Amino acid sequence: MDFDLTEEQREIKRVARELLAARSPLSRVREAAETGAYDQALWREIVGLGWGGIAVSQAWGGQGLGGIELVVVLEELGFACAAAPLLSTAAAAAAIDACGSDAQRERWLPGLVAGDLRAGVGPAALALDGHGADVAVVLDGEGAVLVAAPESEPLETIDPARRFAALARSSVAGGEPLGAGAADLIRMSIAAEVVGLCQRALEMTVAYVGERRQFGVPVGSFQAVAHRCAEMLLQTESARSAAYHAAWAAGAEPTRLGEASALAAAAAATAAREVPASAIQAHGGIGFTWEADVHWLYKRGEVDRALLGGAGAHHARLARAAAARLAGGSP
Amino acid sequence: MDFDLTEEQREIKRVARELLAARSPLSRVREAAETGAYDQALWREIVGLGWGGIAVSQAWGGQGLGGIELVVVLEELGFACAAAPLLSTAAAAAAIDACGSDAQRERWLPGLVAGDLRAGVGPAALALDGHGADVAVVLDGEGAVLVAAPESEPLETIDPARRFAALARSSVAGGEPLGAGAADLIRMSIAAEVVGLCQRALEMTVAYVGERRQFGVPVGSFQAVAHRCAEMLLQTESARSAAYHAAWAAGAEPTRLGEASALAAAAAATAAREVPASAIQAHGGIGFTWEADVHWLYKRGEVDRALLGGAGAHHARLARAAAARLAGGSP
Amino acid sequence: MDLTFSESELAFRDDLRAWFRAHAPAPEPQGDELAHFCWRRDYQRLLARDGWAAVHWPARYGGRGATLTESAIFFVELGRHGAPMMANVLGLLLAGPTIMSWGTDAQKERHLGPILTAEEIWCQGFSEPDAGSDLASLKTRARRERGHWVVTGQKVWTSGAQHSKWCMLLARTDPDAPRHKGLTYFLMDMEQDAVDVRPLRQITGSSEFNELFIDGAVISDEQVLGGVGNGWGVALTTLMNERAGLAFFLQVRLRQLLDRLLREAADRGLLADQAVAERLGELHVRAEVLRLTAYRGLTTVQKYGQPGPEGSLTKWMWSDANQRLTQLAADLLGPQALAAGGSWGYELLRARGNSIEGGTTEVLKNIVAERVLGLPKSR
Amino acid sequence: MDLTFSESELAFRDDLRAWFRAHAPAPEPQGDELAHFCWRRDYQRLLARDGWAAVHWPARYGGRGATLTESAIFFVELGRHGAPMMANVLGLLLAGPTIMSWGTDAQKERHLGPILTAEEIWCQGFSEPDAGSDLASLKTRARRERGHWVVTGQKVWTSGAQHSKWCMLLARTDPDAPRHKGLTYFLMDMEQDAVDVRPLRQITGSSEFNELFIDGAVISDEQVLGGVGNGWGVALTTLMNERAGLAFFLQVRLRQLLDRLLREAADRGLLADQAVAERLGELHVRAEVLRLTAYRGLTTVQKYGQPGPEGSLTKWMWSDANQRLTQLAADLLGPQALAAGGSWGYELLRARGNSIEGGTTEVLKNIVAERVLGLPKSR
Repeated sequence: MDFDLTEEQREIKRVARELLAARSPLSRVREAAETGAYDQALWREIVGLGWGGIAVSQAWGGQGLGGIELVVVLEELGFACAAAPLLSTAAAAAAIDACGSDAQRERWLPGLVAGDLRAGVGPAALALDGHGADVAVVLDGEGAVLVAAPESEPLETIDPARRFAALARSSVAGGEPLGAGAADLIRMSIAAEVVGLCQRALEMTVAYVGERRQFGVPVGSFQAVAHRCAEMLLQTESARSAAYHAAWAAGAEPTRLGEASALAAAAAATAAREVPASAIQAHGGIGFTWEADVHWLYKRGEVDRALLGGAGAHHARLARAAAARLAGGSP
Repeated sequence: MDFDLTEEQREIKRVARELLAARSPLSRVREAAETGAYDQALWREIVGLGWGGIAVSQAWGGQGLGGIELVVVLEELGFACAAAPLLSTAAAAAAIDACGSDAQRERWLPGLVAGDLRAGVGPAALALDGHGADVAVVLDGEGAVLVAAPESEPLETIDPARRFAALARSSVAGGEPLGAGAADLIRMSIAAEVVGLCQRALEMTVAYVGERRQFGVPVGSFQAVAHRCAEMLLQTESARSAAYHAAWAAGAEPTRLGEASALAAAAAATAAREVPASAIQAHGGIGFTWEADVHWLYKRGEVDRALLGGAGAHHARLARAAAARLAGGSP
Repeated sequence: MDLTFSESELAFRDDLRAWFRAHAPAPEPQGDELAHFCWRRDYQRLLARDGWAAVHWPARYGGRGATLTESAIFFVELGRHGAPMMANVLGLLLAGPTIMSWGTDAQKERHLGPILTAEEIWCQGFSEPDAGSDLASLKTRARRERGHWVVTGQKVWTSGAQHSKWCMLLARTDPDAPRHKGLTYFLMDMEQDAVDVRPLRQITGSSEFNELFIDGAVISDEQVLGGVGNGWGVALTTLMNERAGLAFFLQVRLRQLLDRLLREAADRGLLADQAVAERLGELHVRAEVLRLTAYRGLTTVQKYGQPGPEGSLTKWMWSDANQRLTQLAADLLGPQALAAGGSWGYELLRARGNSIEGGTTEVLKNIVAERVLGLPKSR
Repeated sequence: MDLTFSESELAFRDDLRAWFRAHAPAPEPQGDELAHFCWRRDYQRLLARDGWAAVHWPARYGGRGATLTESAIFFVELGRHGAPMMANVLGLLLAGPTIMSWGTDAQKERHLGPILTAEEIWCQGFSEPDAGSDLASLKTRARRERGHWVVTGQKVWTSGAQHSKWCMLLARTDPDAPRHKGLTYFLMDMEQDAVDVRPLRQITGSSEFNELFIDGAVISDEQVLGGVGNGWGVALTTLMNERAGLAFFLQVRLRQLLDRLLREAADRGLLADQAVAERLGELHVRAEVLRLTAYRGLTTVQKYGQPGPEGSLTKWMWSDANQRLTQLAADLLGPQALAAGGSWGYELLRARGNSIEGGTTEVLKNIVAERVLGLPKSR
């Protein structure tokens, strides 16, 4: 029993944190949002580091690492709230590697890992990076479908630092089923980004309320604010426990990934909304301004929640699965 | 537009408050709970004041007052958390008067008002004062059924200051339907008791946290405690707005009583749980003791919530009614 | 207790409804801020022409001497008919009544007319960057120079400043006086170079609010309201002024948004899902309880001259409900509710400000605890 | 990251499971308090006989020198097999380890054995009526008289005192020293007339806790633990002692209760209702997240020697989840869950104490804010 990152995983996390802090401060995110385009220099650098293929077998050009390394990198992507198509690329690649056929792997993985091909992920109506994608892994109920070159309409969302599309139903109907594991890996990846978003919201808030003074004292010394921060920590750590657990299951206990991923999705969908909303509230009027940059976290959180399909469906699925297991007599 | 009690109604409230404060302090409630019997002296006094027939026509021995007076008296019953079968008697009598046939009125009302007959109210599985009752008004979905001398099993609940019974299905099946208005009046009556319970929980808490000191200051000066009290007020006033509105509709706009009563039930079911639970929490360890008497409010609140049928069903009913109205084109 | 309107209130409402039916507002312009402002200003002019812009003002100033209930009816109907809030809402609700209370005859003569007709828009210069909820600590200075007042300082959260001719400005005229003393209330002309209005972009992308940089703005003695050094008292009049009407407007807007969500959810067949029905119903209860509580508050003010406990709760109820409603829409309607430029996406983001603007929920809870419940001042 | 148990952990668990299967606990006695205590005491004796009562104690004192993970496994399996928490839990988890840390050889020799076998039950005399969370302000006095210590004062929330032979007593020996100084940690014999145990009845009707009125109790020098005036340091050892195991017991009990509710809801066909399924699933997520977070905390303590942020959260998560769970049962099961003497009704009431006992949720949030997040001390 060891519920902790290895030294190598910590190192990956540290490198990602530092690189993204240097190359993708929130001012860059804002710039990307205002221009409506990803930060291409950042993306080239990320491709160069091989993060898109972090969980892809070396045979297909990936780094041959596992779900935990994928989650760690995506958590840092979320922490930076970076404007780059990493979530879609890395999640799609991991899903194709784990659940695709050899033909599919050969067709898509080397190009995705090298940054030559572009992937979309998400429900058909809200496919992250789905417009003009070479391939999309489309969430459909509890399963996922691989769609080559989907027809799509671009979709601008309240999170202008990312690109979305609505995929044509006809395209999706013609896709190749990948099995439930693919959907699980994608939800786990989104949940990982949410953990990072929430961590960032928490850290920005703690820093702000420790410094900002009203009525002659730091606002963080007001119990209502302090308790709000404690609740943000609780939500963030809850989402983290569930996301790391799913990452472990992805590698070590694939039969448990389905529930683990639903758990991670449910915890993340809750935190994705509440933690950034709390960050805005704790910042007061400042938090409601464009320049304060807290809102990028809220916007991404709300859209990630939608990508995950909300919390309710996962809750219901988990309850029914647990009841079925109990009826089956297993403990 | 005048959303306020009349001077006469205020006077009724004042009298009820004073009488119950004198005759039924919480120490008496505790005594009744410990002996498992109602306070008969109190009940005789209440009967003498005619509260059981407050909303019953004078023709049947009642006071000929309306829903508002009924709500006002039951609110005070809740405030005192009194151990007397007033809620069942007054609610059943009001329901029979409003929705019964003349034969039913003649058969039951004079006896109920005089305290010679006993009434049960509630769902069949949890009928307040249903054991040995001469007549019961049984909530059944959105309707209500009048059952003479129901067969029953006594049921002890977590609220030992009141008596309950499970009524035999066969008895209820043989009952006479009273129409939806009867159920609405009964839920409105329960909601009124809840408003009083919550008001008491709030006042006890405010008094306690203003006095009790920790770390050298009154605990009410901690923002977490102060904000909890503010939330208790919000819930209490919400339940009160909805209950008074239902009381007004009962007299002035009977066609609106169905929704008004569902609204009152939903707001009361929420407050009935949250406000007394908050009172215990704000009292700290003391609040968890038998002697502190806060728990009587929580116990009655949870059981009242069950009598009301919880909050969820009312929420769903209200949403569907609102959607249907919108589909019908009315504003 | 009588929750129906009186004959005269019904007559007032019927007249108003007839007027609104005859003057259906143009569709709300999307995106373009100036177009949006013009839409609001033009509609106010129409209201003013027929005596509806400030129903709560006395008839001699162009109002109708409406009661509080009638005033509430006005805002309910305004919202219900999809009409825009008046462009000069701060002039009508705050500046006008404050001038009526404290102004000289000349000031009343000069200002009230153009407020009513939206000829001159007003903004409120109270808040400062370092004095959020703590007005007594504000720093903007007004110095006496050659027979005028010369003002230097910074204001923030000034809504509508870019369109305003006048600003209700609170500034410190005596730096040596204790905090609440030494403040003066000025009517500052915004049309001078020394006043720099910089839009404060919000998370929605639009700029309802501004920062005001004031560097040597000149104000004459005629533009002092209520006397030098008396600013705190005059400001209280502004702060205490009747905003209950606004609460009715917001409450109706909430109801309309909820009705829209109910319709869209029903159209998609979502109400068959018990979880969806319960969540929508929970919001319906919040909206109804808010409406009822607002009317209770109105009765209390009308009968007893001051708000009861319920008066402190409606802003908090509204912001909470509106935030939940817009989030529920995101959950139920999916991508459509998250689209940029769509109204649900805008409402979702805009709602985050509800619990901050006009008193944060935390401050409101403090106020409820201290002033309504009488708890010791919280630490 | 490896969330499976190691070979040796699995072997430990399998041995333990075999033992529990061979020693199925008698059904839990209902209602009668003394019978309930005897049930717990007898089961502890059985555990002790076979070396399972204190797996975390060193082998030389009758334990197994178990790792933290093994200790967690012990509590998980204890809960899972429906076995009672050991009657002498405070002796095993708190008094024993504190005596091991600070005691003389004679004290260890005297006390550890009877703790293990439940021959002598222990209680904890820290809390006082006027010093809730503020231990440094406690008032119970121990005076030197004729070669003994004579103690006078009052303690509260003393669980199990009615069954206890010994009390971990914190008392002030030097009233002139600053608050944290001048305290001494005593092992007080409860069997003397000067110690009056009065049961404190709880809202459930039962009396887990007591008040302790101490009026001239005599304590010898041999019963001072860790030296006169050193009580604060010794008490910290008690307070800091490993209670993580207990968290696993509580977490398993929560899981069991939830599984029971899931079964009963499924039996009634309630899971077809989406609103019910969502509410149950929300609790499932809380229970699972608690379990995972507890294991994360265990890893942190094992690897870094001190708890990480997640360690501060589990008690709070548990109390919140348990309160919601018992309320959900009341909503779903109706009258059955509200019956007096029924287990759901008891759990519903008992759960109200969860957010108060062992640190109120408010105090836990303060601790998280100050010690984990480093925010300024809250006001």
